[in-house]
Amino acid sequence: MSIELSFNNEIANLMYATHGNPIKDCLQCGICSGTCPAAEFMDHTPRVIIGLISAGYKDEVLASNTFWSCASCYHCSVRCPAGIDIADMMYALKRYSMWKGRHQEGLIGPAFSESFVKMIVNSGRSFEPLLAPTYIFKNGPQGLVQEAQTATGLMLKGRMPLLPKKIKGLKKFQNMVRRIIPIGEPS
Amino acid sequence: MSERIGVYVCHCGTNIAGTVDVVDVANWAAEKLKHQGVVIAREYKFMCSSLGQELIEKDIKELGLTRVVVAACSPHLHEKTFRTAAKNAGLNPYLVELASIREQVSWVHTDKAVATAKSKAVVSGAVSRVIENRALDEIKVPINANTLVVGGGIAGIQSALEIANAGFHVYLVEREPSIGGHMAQFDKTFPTLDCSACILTPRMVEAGTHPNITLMTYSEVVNVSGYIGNFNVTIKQKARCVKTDLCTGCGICQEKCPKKVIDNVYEAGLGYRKAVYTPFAQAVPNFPVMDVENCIYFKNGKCKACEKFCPTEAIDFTQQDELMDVQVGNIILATGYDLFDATRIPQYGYGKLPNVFTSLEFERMCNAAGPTEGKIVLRDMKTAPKTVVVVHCVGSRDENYNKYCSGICCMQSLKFAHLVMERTGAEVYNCYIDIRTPFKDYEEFYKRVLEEGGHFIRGKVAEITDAARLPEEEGKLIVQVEDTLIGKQRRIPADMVILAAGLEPRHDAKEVGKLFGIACGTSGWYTERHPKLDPVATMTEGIYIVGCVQGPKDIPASVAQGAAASARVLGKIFQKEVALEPIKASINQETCSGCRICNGLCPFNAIAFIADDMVSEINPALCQGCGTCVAACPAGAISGTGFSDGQIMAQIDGLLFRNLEPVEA
Amino acid sequence: MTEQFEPTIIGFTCNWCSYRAADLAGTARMKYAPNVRLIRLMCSGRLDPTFVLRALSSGADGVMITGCHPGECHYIEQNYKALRRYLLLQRVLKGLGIEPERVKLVWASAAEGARFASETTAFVEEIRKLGPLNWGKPVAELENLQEGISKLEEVPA
Amino acid sequence: MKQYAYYPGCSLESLATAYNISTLEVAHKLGVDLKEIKDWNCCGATAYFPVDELLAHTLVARNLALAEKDGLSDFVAPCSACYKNAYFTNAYLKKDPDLAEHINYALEADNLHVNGTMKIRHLIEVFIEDVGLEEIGKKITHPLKDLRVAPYYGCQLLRPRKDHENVENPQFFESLLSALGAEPVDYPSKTRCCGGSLIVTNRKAALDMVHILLQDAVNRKADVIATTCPMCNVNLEVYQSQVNREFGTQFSIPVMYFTQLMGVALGIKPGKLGIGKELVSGEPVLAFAY
Repeated sequence: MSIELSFNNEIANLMYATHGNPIKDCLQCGICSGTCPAAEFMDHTPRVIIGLISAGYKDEVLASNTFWSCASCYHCSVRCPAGIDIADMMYALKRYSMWKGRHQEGLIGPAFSESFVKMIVNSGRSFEPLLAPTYIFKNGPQGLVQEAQTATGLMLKGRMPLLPKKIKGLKKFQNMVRRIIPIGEPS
Repeated sequence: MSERIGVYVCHCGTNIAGTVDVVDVANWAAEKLKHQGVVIAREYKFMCSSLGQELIEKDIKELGLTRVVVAACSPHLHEKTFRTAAKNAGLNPYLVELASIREQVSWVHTDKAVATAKSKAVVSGAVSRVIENRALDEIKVPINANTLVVGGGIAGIQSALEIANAGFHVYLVEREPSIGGHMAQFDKTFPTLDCSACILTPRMVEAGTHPNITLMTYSEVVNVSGYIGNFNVTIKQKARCVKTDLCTGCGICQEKCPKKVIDNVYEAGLGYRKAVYTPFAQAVPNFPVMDVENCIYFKNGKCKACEKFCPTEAIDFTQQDELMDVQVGNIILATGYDLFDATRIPQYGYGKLPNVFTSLEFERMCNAAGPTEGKIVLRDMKTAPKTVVVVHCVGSRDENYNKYCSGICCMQSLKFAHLVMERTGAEVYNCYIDIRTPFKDYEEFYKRVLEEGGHFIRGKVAEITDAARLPEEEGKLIVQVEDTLIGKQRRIPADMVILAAGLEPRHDAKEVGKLFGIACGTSGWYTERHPKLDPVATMTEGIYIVGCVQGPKDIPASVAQGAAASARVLGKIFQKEVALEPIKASINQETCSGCRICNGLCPFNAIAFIADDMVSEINPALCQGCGTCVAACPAGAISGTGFSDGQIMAQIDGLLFRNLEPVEA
Repeated sequence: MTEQFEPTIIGFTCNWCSYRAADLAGTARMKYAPNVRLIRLMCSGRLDPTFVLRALSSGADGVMITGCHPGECHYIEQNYKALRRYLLLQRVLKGLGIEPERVKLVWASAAEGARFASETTAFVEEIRKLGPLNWGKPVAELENLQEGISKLEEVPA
Repeated sequence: MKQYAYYPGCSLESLATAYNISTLEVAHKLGVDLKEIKDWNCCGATAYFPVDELLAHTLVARNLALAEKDGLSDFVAPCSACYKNAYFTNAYLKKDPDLAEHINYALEADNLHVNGTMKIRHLIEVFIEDVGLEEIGKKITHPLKDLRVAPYYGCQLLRPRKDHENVENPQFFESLLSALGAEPVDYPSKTRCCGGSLIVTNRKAALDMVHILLQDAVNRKADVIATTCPMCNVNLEVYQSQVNREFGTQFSIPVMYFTQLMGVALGIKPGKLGIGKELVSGEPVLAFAY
């Protein structure tokens, strides 16, 4: 007998380390959304997202930018009167939408996460200077100019090394990663 | 085999017979348990019916049964029924054993073969056990007709008056200088907007002057011993430094006392009192008390202004705390609640942002006899607010603080909204999660506040700050909240914020509970005997709980409980004596080694060590029958009636079919 | 298909909480594994560890001890005493070569019928995994030992 | 002298070199022995959890395993995001044997094993709890008298931990600043979010959040904002000019790592603290150095 998981359960079960999240306990009190510093930039407040999840409105949830606008400040999580870790739930939604390849068009978050991961897998370290240029195009020509100005300033102050560092035991590190996700054969 | 056992298997209509082959169970018992003494095993449609009971009675008489096992429902349902039947037939009721094959078998399993097999095991366990049962007699103790009521709030006053009016004596003990409790602090009561003092004061006076009530204010219970019908209670009367027989309550001492003290109890920190004071004008009794912590004379030996001006020479600086013992038959606890400490939620700014008030502060502010004479003003004590936000559920319905709903805050907040609009014309916003108005005329009051123009924002307030971002926020408190009905984060600029703080168990509820031998639930409120059917009794016979000690509730509910507990107490008093369950532990002094391990285990102080004989002894009236000492005694000297080692060991064997005769291969 | 092992389990319940939880599970017609046979005590504090040993030596494969949640004991705090005895008992079991997991302590209030049912089913599964407890033989020796001890005790008297 | 496993994190090698330098200088001055974990890797920051939770924990666990191998008991991170990741992975490892098994299977490929036995500390905790404010106070040579500092805690130093001193209104940063002789400002947005990685993925939102933080600091007449995290520092400092452009404001408020302020008060030369690398001049702080 196969069990059809509700969307609610799917999301709650996605948080491996915390063994689920009591999303069902949501009172819809809105303290998360009253607290959220990015609420204004979300097309649904976090509370509405929980409501949509509970009601099974999967498409609406995946099409929303809410979880990609979460800055992981965890302010909602510590205030939630139902003990829901809302910020972790946002991570779960990010993962879910990336796995399913379904997220709002034009978002930078998914591509950013992907290149970030690639970079770490390739070098063991992250490197801000390499990261930024991939995305500044999305901010339009003006963004590019601003970014370039900032970067030049930083470079002059010695805060932007030109080459990224690599960890020494990179091969073994990659073998370790390979045991969890497929990243291709060692080159 | 000396015992003659009857086994009765109930069909309970199809409740049991639908899943268990009752005929098979009965036949099996008759055959396989014959060697244990089963002389008859019957099945019957409804054992609990009068015909079913007659069946048992008849067998007891005619077959000379010495033990009875009824395989039917849970003992919590019909144990008493079948014990009574046995008694009617001349058999000691404690020689009857119930085997639960409904709640534990037929209702929770589906496979008939499995359920039938399990039923046999359960019956077998009961048969083995019942052989070990001993005839027991109920213990009867006389009831002292006096009653102790602890706590002089409205619930306690109600209890005391009901009993006193029925003609019995009550000791009413109150920790503060006056009775009245929280209700004396309120201005108006919802939903009728009666003046709280106007309806409370007559009751207080009645309690203060009633010939059947000994009122002991400024007093605390420090020790309780004994048991239902026979409690011995030690009460500490704190030194008042005022001779109550001489004092006329004229108030000159308070007037002349030069020491002003912030009144954190009655005025909720919003107003002042003197070092010698009555908490409020209508206090009962009207004698002042001396606050020795703050009195100038007690500090540096000078002053005595009160003494100089007292016209009746009633001031006595040499008074000491006094202890007195009273004997009572029943005890009613009405010690009330504490207000949730709003500083525990720093993001609401209470204690930091001056114009954030608690609900109790606001009650005092509204009160015509309060520090602002009823004017609703900001902390500067003069500016009237133009916008007021009432924050609901402060510390309630929240895993981080208290999980429960405090029940009264919705109506209290609606009352605040009404009072603010009526007296100041200010805009009022209620930020709520759910508005709960379930009792008589409450919803109508909600409607009234809506019609009066109160604003309602459905959302739990996230934070309150004074950090302005927009010009209209300058100099205001900003309440940040999601308006969940429109899905937008809003920032409401306000002059005043009222936090509807929840109710909490008294900070010392646990210790007080221990003193009286009653337990607190997970939220800290005292546990009632049954949440629905016995809400004012406790697991300890003779001790009752009324008002907010049992859980948050409003005035009408507190009064109802106060009266309900009195009815229970009066019932006991009229019975003159009480029968106690004979499930008790006792110590065999021959085998007791005097190790005293059991002494510390008993939470009811029922075990005493007799130093002369070097053995311990159990007071059967105090023993509640939990059996912990029985299990702990290393010498096996303690035995527990009703649940003896022999009974339990036999039941284990029976459940595992160890009692069956070996089958010849 | 191979027949699966059906363990026999003895459950000790508190008259005020877990026994009522079992009643509630019944009233609500919740279904759970039929392997547990209950004994009612007035309190988990009444549980003498020898009851558990007796059950295991008489053919039970596991023992479930249930009581009120900490802080909710009908007798104020006796369930803590049960907890302590349970912890000690686990050590004794280890010493006797019995998996301590065969004895489980579960808190269930009178309102937690569902919890009682699910914990029971889960425990039955755990014991099923552990397999039957074959303790008959060593215990027979133990009984002899007990006799020996009794005889010794008689001497001074 | 107690030795600590020091995990600088990626930012401290590039954008936040000043944080790294000042940390090492101050630690040295206070007798805190920070031993950098050998060949550590990126902890995954906030960008890794959206991809694979298990891998995110594994990345953190590798660093913990390396530190455990050194036989040290305390894992110290100066970056709040690194600290939060380490704190929770460590806690989950202890709580969840299944997770530990999974992770250790992966770590095997790197000849490592993690137990989750480390005590995870943020750098500021080590200074305040282990060295102690009194001890720090004794070593102050250049007290930051009357310097109005906005103590910016940010998010992940405090949250989602609930066992912290006081998640909503902590006071330890203020106490530290007072010990340095400075005047901590009652900073209303001290635990509000700076936007974190939204500065890359949702620039508009992040600038708005930074704008509020800067505005609050200016309204409370702060001379400088002190931070405990490289991400916060970058958002508040490097993007200050973009905030000005976006909102038409004229902010020019210096943003310093708390270690830089400590260093100045302890009499360490500004150059050795990375002062001078900032885009908004640290003038008000610099004045105390001489």
